[in-house]
Amino acid sequence: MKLLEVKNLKVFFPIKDKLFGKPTKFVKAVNNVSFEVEKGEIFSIVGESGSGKSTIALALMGIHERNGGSIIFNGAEVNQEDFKTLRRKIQIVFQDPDSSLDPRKRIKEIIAEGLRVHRVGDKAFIDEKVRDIVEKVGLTVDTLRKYPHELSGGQKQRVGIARALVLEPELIILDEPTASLDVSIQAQILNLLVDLQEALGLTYILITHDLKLVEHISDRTLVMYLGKVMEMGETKQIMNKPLHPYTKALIDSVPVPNPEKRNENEEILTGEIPSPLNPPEGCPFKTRCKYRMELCSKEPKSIKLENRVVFCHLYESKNLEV
Amino acid sequence: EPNYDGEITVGTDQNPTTMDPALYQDLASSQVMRNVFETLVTYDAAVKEIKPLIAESWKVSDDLKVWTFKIKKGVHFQKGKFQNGREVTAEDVKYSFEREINISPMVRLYMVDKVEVIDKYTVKITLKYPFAPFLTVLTDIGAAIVPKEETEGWGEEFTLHPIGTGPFKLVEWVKDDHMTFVRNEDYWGKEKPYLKKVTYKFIPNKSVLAVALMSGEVDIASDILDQDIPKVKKTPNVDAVMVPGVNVYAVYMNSMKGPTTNKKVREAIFRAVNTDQIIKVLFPNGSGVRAYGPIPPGSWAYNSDIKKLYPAYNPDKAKQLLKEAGYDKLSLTIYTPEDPNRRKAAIIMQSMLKKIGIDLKVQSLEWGSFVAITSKGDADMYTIGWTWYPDPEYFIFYMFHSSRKGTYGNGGGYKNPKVDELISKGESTANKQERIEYYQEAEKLIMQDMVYIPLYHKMVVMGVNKKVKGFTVSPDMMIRLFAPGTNVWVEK
Amino acid sequence: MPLLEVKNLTVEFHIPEGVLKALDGISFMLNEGEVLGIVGESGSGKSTTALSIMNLLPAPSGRIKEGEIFFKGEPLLEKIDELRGKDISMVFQNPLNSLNPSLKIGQQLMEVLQEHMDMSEEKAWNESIEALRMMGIPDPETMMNRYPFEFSGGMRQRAMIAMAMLCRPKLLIADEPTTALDVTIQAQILRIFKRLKKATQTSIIFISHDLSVIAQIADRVLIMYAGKILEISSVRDLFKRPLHPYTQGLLKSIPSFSKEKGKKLYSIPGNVPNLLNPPSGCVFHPRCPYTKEICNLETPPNFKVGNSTVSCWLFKGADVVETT
Amino acid sequence: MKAFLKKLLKNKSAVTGFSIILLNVFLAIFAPLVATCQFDEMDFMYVMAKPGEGGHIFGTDDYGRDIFSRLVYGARVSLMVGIISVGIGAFIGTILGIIAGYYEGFIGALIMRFNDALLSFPYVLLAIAMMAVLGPGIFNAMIAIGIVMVPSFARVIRSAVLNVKEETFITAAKVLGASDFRIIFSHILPNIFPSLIIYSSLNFSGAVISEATLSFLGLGIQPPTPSWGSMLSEAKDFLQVAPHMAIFPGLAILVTCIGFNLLGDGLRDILDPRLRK
Amino acid sequence: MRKYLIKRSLQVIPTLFFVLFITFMLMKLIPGDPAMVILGPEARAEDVQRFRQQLGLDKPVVVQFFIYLKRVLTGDFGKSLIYKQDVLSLIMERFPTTLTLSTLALFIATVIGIPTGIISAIKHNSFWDLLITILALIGISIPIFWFGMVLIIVFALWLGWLPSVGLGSLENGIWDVIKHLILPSLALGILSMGTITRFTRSSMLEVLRQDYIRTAYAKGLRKRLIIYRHALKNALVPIVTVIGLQLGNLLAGAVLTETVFALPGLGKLMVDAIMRRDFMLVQGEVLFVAIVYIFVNLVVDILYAVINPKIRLSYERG
Ligand SMILES: Nc1ncnc2c1ncn2[C@@H]1O[C@H](COP(=O)(O)OP(=O)(O)OP(=O)(O)O)[C@@H](O)[C@H]1O
Ligand SMILES: Nc1ncnc2c1ncn2[C@@H]1O[C@H](COP(=O)(O)OP(=O)(O)OP(=O)(O)O)[C@@H](O)[C@H]1O
Ligand SMILES: [Mg+2]
Ligand SMILES: [Mg+2]
Repeated sequence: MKLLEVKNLKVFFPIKDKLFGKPTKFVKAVNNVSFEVEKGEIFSIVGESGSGKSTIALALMGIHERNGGSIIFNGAEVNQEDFKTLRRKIQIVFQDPDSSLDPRKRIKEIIAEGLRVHRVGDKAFIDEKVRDIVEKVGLTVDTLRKYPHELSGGQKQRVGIARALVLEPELIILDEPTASLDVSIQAQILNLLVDLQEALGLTYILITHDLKLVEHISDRTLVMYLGKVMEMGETKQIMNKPLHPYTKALIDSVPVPNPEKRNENEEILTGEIPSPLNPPEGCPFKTRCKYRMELCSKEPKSIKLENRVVFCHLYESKNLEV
Repeated sequence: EPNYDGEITVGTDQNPTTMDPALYQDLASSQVMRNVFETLVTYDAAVKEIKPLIAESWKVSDDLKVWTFKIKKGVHFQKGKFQNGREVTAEDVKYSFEREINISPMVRLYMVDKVEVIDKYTVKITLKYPFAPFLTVLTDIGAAIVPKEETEGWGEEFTLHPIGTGPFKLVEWVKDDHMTFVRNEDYWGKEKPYLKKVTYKFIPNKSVLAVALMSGEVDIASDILDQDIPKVKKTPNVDAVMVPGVNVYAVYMNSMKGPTTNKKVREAIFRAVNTDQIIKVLFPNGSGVRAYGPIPPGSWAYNSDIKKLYPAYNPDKAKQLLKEAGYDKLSLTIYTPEDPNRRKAAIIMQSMLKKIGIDLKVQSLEWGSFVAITSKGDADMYTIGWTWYPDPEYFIFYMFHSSRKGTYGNGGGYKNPKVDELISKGESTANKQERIEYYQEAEKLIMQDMVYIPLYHKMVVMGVNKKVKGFTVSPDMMIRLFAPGTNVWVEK
Repeated sequence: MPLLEVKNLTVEFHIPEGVLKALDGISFMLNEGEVLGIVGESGSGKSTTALSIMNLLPAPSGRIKEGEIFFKGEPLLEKIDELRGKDISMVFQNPLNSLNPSLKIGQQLMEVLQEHMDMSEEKAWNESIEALRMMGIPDPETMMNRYPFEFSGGMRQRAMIAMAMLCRPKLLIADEPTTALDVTIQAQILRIFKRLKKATQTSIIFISHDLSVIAQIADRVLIMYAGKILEISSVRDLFKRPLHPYTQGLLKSIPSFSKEKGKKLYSIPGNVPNLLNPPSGCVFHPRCPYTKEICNLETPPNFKVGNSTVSCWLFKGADVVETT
Repeated sequence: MKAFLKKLLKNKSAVTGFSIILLNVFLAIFAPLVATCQFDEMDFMYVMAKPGEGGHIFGTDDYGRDIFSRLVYGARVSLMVGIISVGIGAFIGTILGIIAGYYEGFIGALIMRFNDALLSFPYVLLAIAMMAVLGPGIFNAMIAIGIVMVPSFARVIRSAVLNVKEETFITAAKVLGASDFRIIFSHILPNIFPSLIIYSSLNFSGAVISEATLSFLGLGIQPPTPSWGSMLSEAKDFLQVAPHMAIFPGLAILVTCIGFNLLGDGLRDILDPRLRK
Repeated sequence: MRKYLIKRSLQVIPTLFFVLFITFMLMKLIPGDPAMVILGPEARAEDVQRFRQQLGLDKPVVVQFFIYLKRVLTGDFGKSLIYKQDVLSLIMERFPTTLTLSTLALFIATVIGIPTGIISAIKHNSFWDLLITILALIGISIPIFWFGMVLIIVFALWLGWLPSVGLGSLENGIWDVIKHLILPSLALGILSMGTITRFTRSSMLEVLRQDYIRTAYAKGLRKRLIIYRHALKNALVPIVTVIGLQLGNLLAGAVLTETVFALPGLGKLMVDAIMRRDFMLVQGEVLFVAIVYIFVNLVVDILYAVINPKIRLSYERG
């Protein structure tokens, strides 16, 4: 069953040079992105830094206004005003844990806020719940009495995760949730996510740069580049056999935890990095693509290949159904 | 020895609003206008006698209704944009008076019925009814002679470009800050002003005014507060000069409603107030003298015998009177405006009345509200201050005539037919001595009715730099630099 | 002579709940042109170490209780004011809060050059653009005029790195500099680090959780846990032969390709220590699979095993290295 | 609460400030015991006596009233005026400011334009009008002073709100589903509290001094009841002759104002989690 | 921002209407018949009656209001009852003085207030902090007339360095003008200074503990740069707010200073007009002051956007 359906999502940021000027340009941070998330799956979004992943996440939360496209949650179209009613059901872990924590609140209040807002249980219940989740994300209980600035980067990140998890929403968007965590705790948290998923049927959208992680736990993956979808499909397939040149480059760049295998000087991606203000016509990746062809200045079509969607002219001939 | 190069700076705490004689309502404006404009007749600097100015002589009919003035020949207007300093004629008098009657918001010549030109230098003024103090009215700058060309030429802007027959011409007026006059070199009189230039500086705060005097920034300070007198006197080169003023400050009690309609209560209040003590506290440096009646010592109708009618301070008697009136305790409200002295007097009275069991609430108000409440007769008591021409009419009629009920002057609602009658007599008698008797008689009756507690007469205290010569402080607070008998000059 | 030497550094945070010993007598040194990786549990004191070296511990709660830091053989803290920014620079862990929200990125970059290199505005502008370009930030000319909140997470991080590298410092402390970067850009940035190290003999303290990144860049690695250094090894030794049980646990937790999906990731069992009330003896003993009695009782000294030092009773019998 | 008090007692500024205010309150309450004379008793033997003369430690005023006793009694009116009118101004101003800052759309504009309008009213006119409608009395004066303060509070608070409301943690709270009410009270208010404290404690002396002006317009407390403001204001014509008439009430206002400000500074520090000790 | 500006400009109209309406009503509400107050206690009933008629005071209040409104809309602010002059010209005569005085005072206040506030914040809870706090509070607690008098006595009377009162005249050179403005702007500035100092302190205290200040230190910037560029800029929104408020206050209400220093200013004009029930002048001036306030507040609000890019964003949204 589809939990979430995103169709042709567009989010543009106006850019102005003068205070009173009209916007001269737009950053097309998310440009025509469509995807679906099945209930109970872990859906990953990977892609270049600055490619619009966080923007998608924030648009899904109704924080950024859409410039186009539709979001369908549980079969119902979600308008900008409807987000309020979905708060309990969709939660997000912000990419930047620090600024998303109120500096004047104790950790306990921060984590408990969602429960209080939604009047879930009485005080004792909330206390219990908060303690429980805090330990599950690998923090000690005395952290609850502290203030955000007294925590380390990773601890703050876990507070953010705990805050979202404690509400047990249907869908959680995790924007690089484990970037500041050591591998052991990262594992602990991911295991927790999987446990919850299994127990409660939660659905995750996981935004991350850690492809090993993606491959490890996610069901399906969306690869983004410069506000556009490059490739989308089953994670396994993508990791084993990436179709899009960008995906390939990405997977090839993954460092290995072996000091003997340092990839010293080979640059996997060369070429001009395109400006999001002035994206190249056609395929956005063409400036850096090894397989660049004439055709690439035309907008690539969505091509479905073995359960996958890929936006690349290379596969046009193999197009089965458009 | 007088010289013609002197320049003088006069500091005054009041700010003129207009330079059009017909439109003015405030003392401050009339003060500065005197430099530019002149009237048919005027007071001397001592404000004792009325002297001819533009008029040469006058006659009055026996019924005091027809006044005929001969005006001097060779009186010239100042040069202006619309005329070149032409001679003043009877037509100008007619024009000026009619203009006043038509456009003044507060017709000072209200008693005038018509003005007729007899010949070039003679003008006949007919009044609606006999009015003895008419000459006094004519000393008012509102009755100044203005040139038609200029008033009509400038229209509303005449106030910014005033032209009269006076000794000085306005050259600069920075509103609320200063005004500069220079000598009218073409002045018509035989005697020319010694002063070449006169600057008025408007300094609203009197303490600052005193400082400005002491620091030499002004040569004459229009008003020195009592507490600043010793400092000024101690300062070399400057002096504080005092003369009795034409003013009276008092407490008016309501005779229309409330407990004060009972004469016993009024007497009790009278007797509970130690006026001497109030004067001592208010004027430790002697800038105020005790008042015994409404007519001030600066007026020619002043009666020093009125003292006897002032109930003596006697708190025990007061208590008893109150009891007789049927009050053990009494609560009254006295209204007072922001004037510190009046407020202070009220507060001291409050503490004095407390001793005989009267709880006097002091309600201080800003002027507008104060006037509104007191004129309606809504105040049990209020402090009243009154200052005008030295003619007793202006003290007796305006404060005690029953027709003045409903105005601030008679906010106590005083009504005594005998007093009314005496006032009418005073208005329609030419003989000064007779008039004095009528008004003094009225004053006596008023004091016997005990509705009005005279407190003090303020002295007019001006600060004068010693280099200023020939300057006399006038009881009406007007600063006269050039007037009959006065021509101020500055020592080099 | 080592470029940087930290001796017996103890840092405490004083909060109403008690005194939190964020660093408990750590010692290490760093040679010129060396990249020292610091890996450790989240909350173990890595950032605190970095901040102590910069002398930027948060006032009034954070205090250096004990210990010394030498830079080129001289006590560092006395003259850190002159060294900061030019000779020693730092990339902070959370880029958003560490960038001034109301200044344009360009200005935040340029001012470093203007301050330390005495550069003209124009030159600083060009250099800054170059730095951003090198970091793979698209369209650096326009990005110079944008504010931090208009940047993506990774872009902020790169701007931060660019800022720290502008003056070619002697010592660069990078606190998790690549967490928000995708792997292609990460690779590019790592190359820049290496180039910097080669070109100017810059020493780098590289704090990271990503052991793969550590493997790529570090010469030596320092493993931290609960305010203590558990192990210092060369990077090769570390990955080949992790000594401390905690290190072993960490390596085991690395997710890797080709593991079967659905299987849970390995994580070190047990709970993280509470620094307000740290475990007695060896801090890791409550979670250690090899705990012996002594672990509970006594803090292990640093044992020298080959080129590495390790603080674990398992290695009792090896040479003991003096720490003070 | 207990913990809060404990922290308060540990903070030097807060304790100093609090003691000053407490001392004032004490004086006000026990004025009849502390004062050496009746506040309206006129000692005509000693008019404008210098401090110490005739047993008047702070001297007497231009009526011969004991300044010390008047100060002690004056604390009653002045403390009340200071606290209550600032309270009114701060309360209404904060509500308006928060709403205007938080809802920038129509409501915000409406409030801020209303605010602009209020700001430009001459307060003398406002006071006279209040006097006309409500009549004299200290409470009306406090209301008038409070109302006059509203717009400036509103602007100050709004600016603080504008500053914090764009922070990510506010967005985070929204995303959790927190109502606007909750966001305002539990996230915005604590973060603008420093501005509120500072502005409130600053306005104390202004309020005390304004009371005097209003009482001259008829609105405030009427004689002979003393207030610091009116004592100061009555002294203004005697600055050269009897400076002590102004100095003592001036000091009283200043010291109390310092008290409030120190307490405010202390509170600020206590409420700042980064300064936790 | 452009949209914001247009929106704000459109809001001016209802605001002014509102101000005008309330002022009009208040002037009707307060006791004291203008005719009586203006003509003086000695006025005769007929004169009062006639005067009322001339002014249209005999008509129903609402009618009066609309008559006035119509005139204002045609740019005619009416004539002052006491000055008998065009209201606008009376205001414009005094505006330059008031403007110069206020800007000068505010300049002094800002130039001293911000640095002292900063020092106070940096040396938080030290002796210097306390000293500055007390000095600032002295500035706030001393009524202007007091401080003004002391200045006059010391500098004009005792030392004789500066003139005590009045405006200088440009004819005597610019120095004369400046000399006359020093004392009043000092007296006026000291009041605002305290507020600015205290606000700067509190605002800076918030900012100085932020992570980006740590970054600035890590970048090895000079302390001055850190404080003025990095910290102050972020602390500026509340400071600018109080500066704006002070400017408004000074422009409209420097009555006491104007009285003590005998300066022709808008504050005194307004108070006189109110006291003397010159409703034409009051209405005109309130309208003028409202425009000034609206303008100052608009500038302040735009400054917010310049200082804080996120506020800019929220304007554009809102
Ligand atoms: N200002 C502070 N006040 C109190 N405790 C603090 C403060 N800053 C850090 N701590 C505590 O000190 C310990 C070490 O923190 P530090 O930031 O150095 O950890 P870290 O190793 O950098 O962790 P991470 O990898 O999560 O960033 C943590 O337990 C943290 O809670
Ligand atoms: N508020 C904003 N105003 C203007 N531009 C913005 C804003 N937020 C993001 N952008 C731009 O939108 C693009 C996408 O940003 P986004 O944060 O979604 O990237 P991301 O994929 O999350 O990158 P990262 O992995 O680095 O976090 C970037 O070019 C960024 O500069
Ligand atoms: Mg992102
Ligand atoms: Mg850290």
